[in-house]
Amino acid sequence: MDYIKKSPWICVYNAGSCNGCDLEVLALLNPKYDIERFGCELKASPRHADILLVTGIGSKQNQKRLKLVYEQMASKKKVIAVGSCAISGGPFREGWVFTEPVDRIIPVDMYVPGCPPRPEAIIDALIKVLEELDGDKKDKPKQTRRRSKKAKK
Amino acid sequence: MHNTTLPIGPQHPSIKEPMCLRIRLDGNNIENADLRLGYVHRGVEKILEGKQVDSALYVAERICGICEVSHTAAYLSAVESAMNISINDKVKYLRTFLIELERLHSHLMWSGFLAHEIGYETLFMYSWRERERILEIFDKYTGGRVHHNVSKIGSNKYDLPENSKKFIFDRLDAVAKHAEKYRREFEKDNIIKARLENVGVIPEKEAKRYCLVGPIARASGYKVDVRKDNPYFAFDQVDFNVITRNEGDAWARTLVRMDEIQESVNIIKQLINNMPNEKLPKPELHMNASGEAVGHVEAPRGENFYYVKINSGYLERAKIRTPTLNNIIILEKILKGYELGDVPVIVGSLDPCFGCLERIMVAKDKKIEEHDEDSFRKKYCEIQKPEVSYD
Amino acid sequence: MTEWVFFVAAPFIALLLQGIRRKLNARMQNRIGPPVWQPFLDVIKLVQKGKSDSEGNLNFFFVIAPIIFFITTWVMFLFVPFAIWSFEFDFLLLIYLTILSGGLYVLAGFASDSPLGVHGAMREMITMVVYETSFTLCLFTFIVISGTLTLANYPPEGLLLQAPLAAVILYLIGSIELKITPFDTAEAPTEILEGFSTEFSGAGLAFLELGDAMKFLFFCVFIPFLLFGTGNMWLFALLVLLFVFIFTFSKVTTPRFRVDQVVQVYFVVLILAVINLAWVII
Amino acid sequence: MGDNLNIIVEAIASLFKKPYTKRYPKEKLKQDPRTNAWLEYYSKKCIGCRMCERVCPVGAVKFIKKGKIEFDMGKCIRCGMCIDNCPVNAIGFNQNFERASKDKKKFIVK
Ligand code: SF4
Ligand code: SF4
Ligand code: SF4
Ligand code: SF4
Ligand code: SF4
Ligand code: SF4
Ligand code: SF4
Ligand code: SF4
Repeated sequence: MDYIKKSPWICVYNAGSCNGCDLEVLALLNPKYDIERFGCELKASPRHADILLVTGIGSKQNQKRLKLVYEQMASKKKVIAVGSCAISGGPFREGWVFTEPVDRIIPVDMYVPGCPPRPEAIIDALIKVLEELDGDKKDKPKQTRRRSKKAKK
Repeated sequence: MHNTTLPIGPQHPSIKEPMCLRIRLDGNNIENADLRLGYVHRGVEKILEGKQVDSALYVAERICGICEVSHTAAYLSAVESAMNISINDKVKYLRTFLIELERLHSHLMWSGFLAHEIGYETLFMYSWRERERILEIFDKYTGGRVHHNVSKIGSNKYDLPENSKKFIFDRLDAVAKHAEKYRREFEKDNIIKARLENVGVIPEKEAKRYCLVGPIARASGYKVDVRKDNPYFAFDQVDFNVITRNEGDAWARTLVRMDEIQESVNIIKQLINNMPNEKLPKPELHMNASGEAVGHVEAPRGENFYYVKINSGYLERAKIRTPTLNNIIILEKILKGYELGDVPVIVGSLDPCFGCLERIMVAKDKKIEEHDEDSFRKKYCEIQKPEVSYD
Repeated sequence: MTEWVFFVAAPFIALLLQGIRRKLNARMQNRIGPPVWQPFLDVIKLVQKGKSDSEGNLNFFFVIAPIIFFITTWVMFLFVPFAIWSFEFDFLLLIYLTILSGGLYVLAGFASDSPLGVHGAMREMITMVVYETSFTLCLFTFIVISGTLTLANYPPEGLLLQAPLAAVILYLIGSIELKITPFDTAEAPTEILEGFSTEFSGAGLAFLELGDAMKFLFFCVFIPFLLFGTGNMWLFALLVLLFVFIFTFSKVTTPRFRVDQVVQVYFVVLILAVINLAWVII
Repeated sequence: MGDNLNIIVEAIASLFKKPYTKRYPKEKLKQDPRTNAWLEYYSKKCIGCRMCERVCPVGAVKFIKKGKIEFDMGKCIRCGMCIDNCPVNAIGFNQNFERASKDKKKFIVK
């Protein structure tokens, strides 16, 4: 039994968004949506967090920091890309600052489309990502196999 | 005690967006502050260039998720005066209605943030609950909680939904009632006063010298408000006061914003009561228009200014000057001499948000990187962009 | 027998109280809040969690400080409210232990070697000087009144009537020890992230959380124990719950002071403690 | 003191009130008809005028041929320009927002 399912602590990283998505993530805390009823807590330090919510385009300036934040999180971690910006660059895709979407910087486990996604949609994504945790165990042997193949090469 | 340099941000709970504030501390006192920005730079002006005017509206809206209506409104007033389009009263009223709703949601959100910054979780929760009520109105009218996508050049996509007057008034009354309570809490509570009073003082002279705008200027006794000075849309047809205070500290900024909530509620009520009975013009694409103009509106944080140049239906240049850009400059100056514990209060009371602000990215810190324009261009502007596709 | 049951169950009771506290907190903020057993799940999850890819500082104190912190807080229940293991001068040992638990915060902060952690520790140190002194003075008052240095001999009817001022002092000391607003400056998440716990993750964080919960329970037990005694067990349990409510309520309805203001407040407390002691002696 | 009891009173009162929270996954929230959550494309109606591709501010529309257009909802910003400018109403919005997915390809509406 994975207890992350019961107490997922989240951490938000704004990698160059318009605030829309950040506000909707923060709106999860307010009495209307209150994700604390799932045991979620918004943590300031990435070392405490289990789930990283990334918003924004992941611009050049942010990439190093974003990787650092991801690395600081202790293992069994999940990343959710929130909003069109984080999925594909959204409206800022044509700008010269956008180089690659967030999932090329750090591995992303769940995408929430929308600009911004409604808080309910983010809760939905959270639930889906937690459901996936059980599936992870089955995947594990595959990963080791892949790694050993690489080692042979 | 020894000197320490404390990095605040870019990922920090008291600042809703990434900025990096490096604070040199002498013991607990701030000796120097150094602001590094550029974390949410997205090159918006460049993206706007070459866009079709009708479509560009939606990108302009996404410059910011907090005062998105101000951005669309400023963009629209610039574009409409460039193309000589006159809008009817109904559209004016509806836009004014949105602008004021946005001021409500922004100020409520902000008061929650300030409360959170001084450790007052409950007030944060209550303020955000009230903000939810405003978002419900937005949701009902536009279908979007944050980005609304209802404005069109020369028109508006939707009329108010039928029988929504009671729905809106109920929520406004609740918000006004609660906001008044929280205002009194900010005004009277001793601990809040101990935290906010005489912190981050900006005298009126400084406010004028630094060209501050919005509630921050008004809290220093400098009466600037585009709504009164240069009425746009329906602001010449409604009755409201410009709120000013003379203290110039974080506490005055709080109270100015809390008072503006009541004013906004009044304005919205007047607007709904006097809503003209005209028909909305049918929106159309503007493929041949040309022109050049400026537009400005009073966003929740101050004057938002747009310059656009349109060439046969496409934007040739758009220049945006947003309130935070004016207001943030004073931050480093007023931080000096206060304590570390005051940083969130001072930063918070200026209400900076960088969505719109960040349009140039030159990191000035010597140790990290230094760019003149050429090397900057070489490093950041000639990135080979990979083609993004899913397959 | 009861003593031992209580001692062994103390961590569980502490976590349950945290759950109740969070639930109350949420309900006062007009929302549903987590289930009451949420802290248990949190702790289990933290223990389950693996390592992070970029480990922070891994020096000896960083690993050991949270564990000692937890053990210290647990050992305090050996003496209060039921003396399991009683000897001469155990009152003094208790004072020492509470101060040690504060000191371990500081150690944890310095060991984490991040400027935020260090700053949190520094704040804790500044305030500790003042409040631990007044706490010690306050306890000396009780020692003087009861005339005993052994907790087992502590009068079961409590000493509120002899030293009413101590109630105020103990409450204020309790709220700063437990990092309850308005005095939670050392942990202020908006100023210095999470203070000294910023760099911890996994099991270390779990021990810090557990220790915090234990400390909370300890003060909720200790204050009624000193003031009202354990004469009537039902009344005592009720008083413990009352203190849980009071502390939660204080957290809900107050913002936080700045460091210098906290120190000012606790100077007043220090003076009160001195007056209290002097009054009792004279 | 009398004036700043507001929060205390409200906190105590909230203890006995029903929480403001909507228990989302359990009780489905009713979406407003104006909510823009997901695009629908009725390929039979489409006349292939390419207007949608032209007006989309973010380039989320990929016109392949008449009756075969891909709308990439991972790029789309729900602005509604394509819907407003389609001459035959071949595109529309629905209110289904529960679309989070691990697979980006699921975001392409055909
Ligand atoms: S997806 Fe939309 S709302 Fe979210 S950050 Fe991007 S532009 Fe803003
Ligand atoms: S501010 Fe200058 S550099 Fe930045 S996007 Fe606009 S034009 Fe380009
Ligand atoms: S636009 Fe800038 S330079 Fe010109 S008056 Fe205003 S603040 Fe001063
Ligand atoms: S260079 Fe740009 S930011 Fe600086 S004053 Fe001129 S317009 Fe403003
Ligand atoms: S000042 Fe700029 S970033 Fe801040 S809310 Fe307004 S538009 Fe957004
Ligand atoms: S060189 Fe770079 S910064 Fe300058 S206008 Fe071009 S894209 Fe913008
Ligand atoms: S809704 Fe807007 S962004 Fe989405 S496909 Fe249509 S035009 Fe493009
Ligand atoms: S605008 Fe409508 S009719 Fe024209 S191609 Fe697009 S979907 Fe088809």
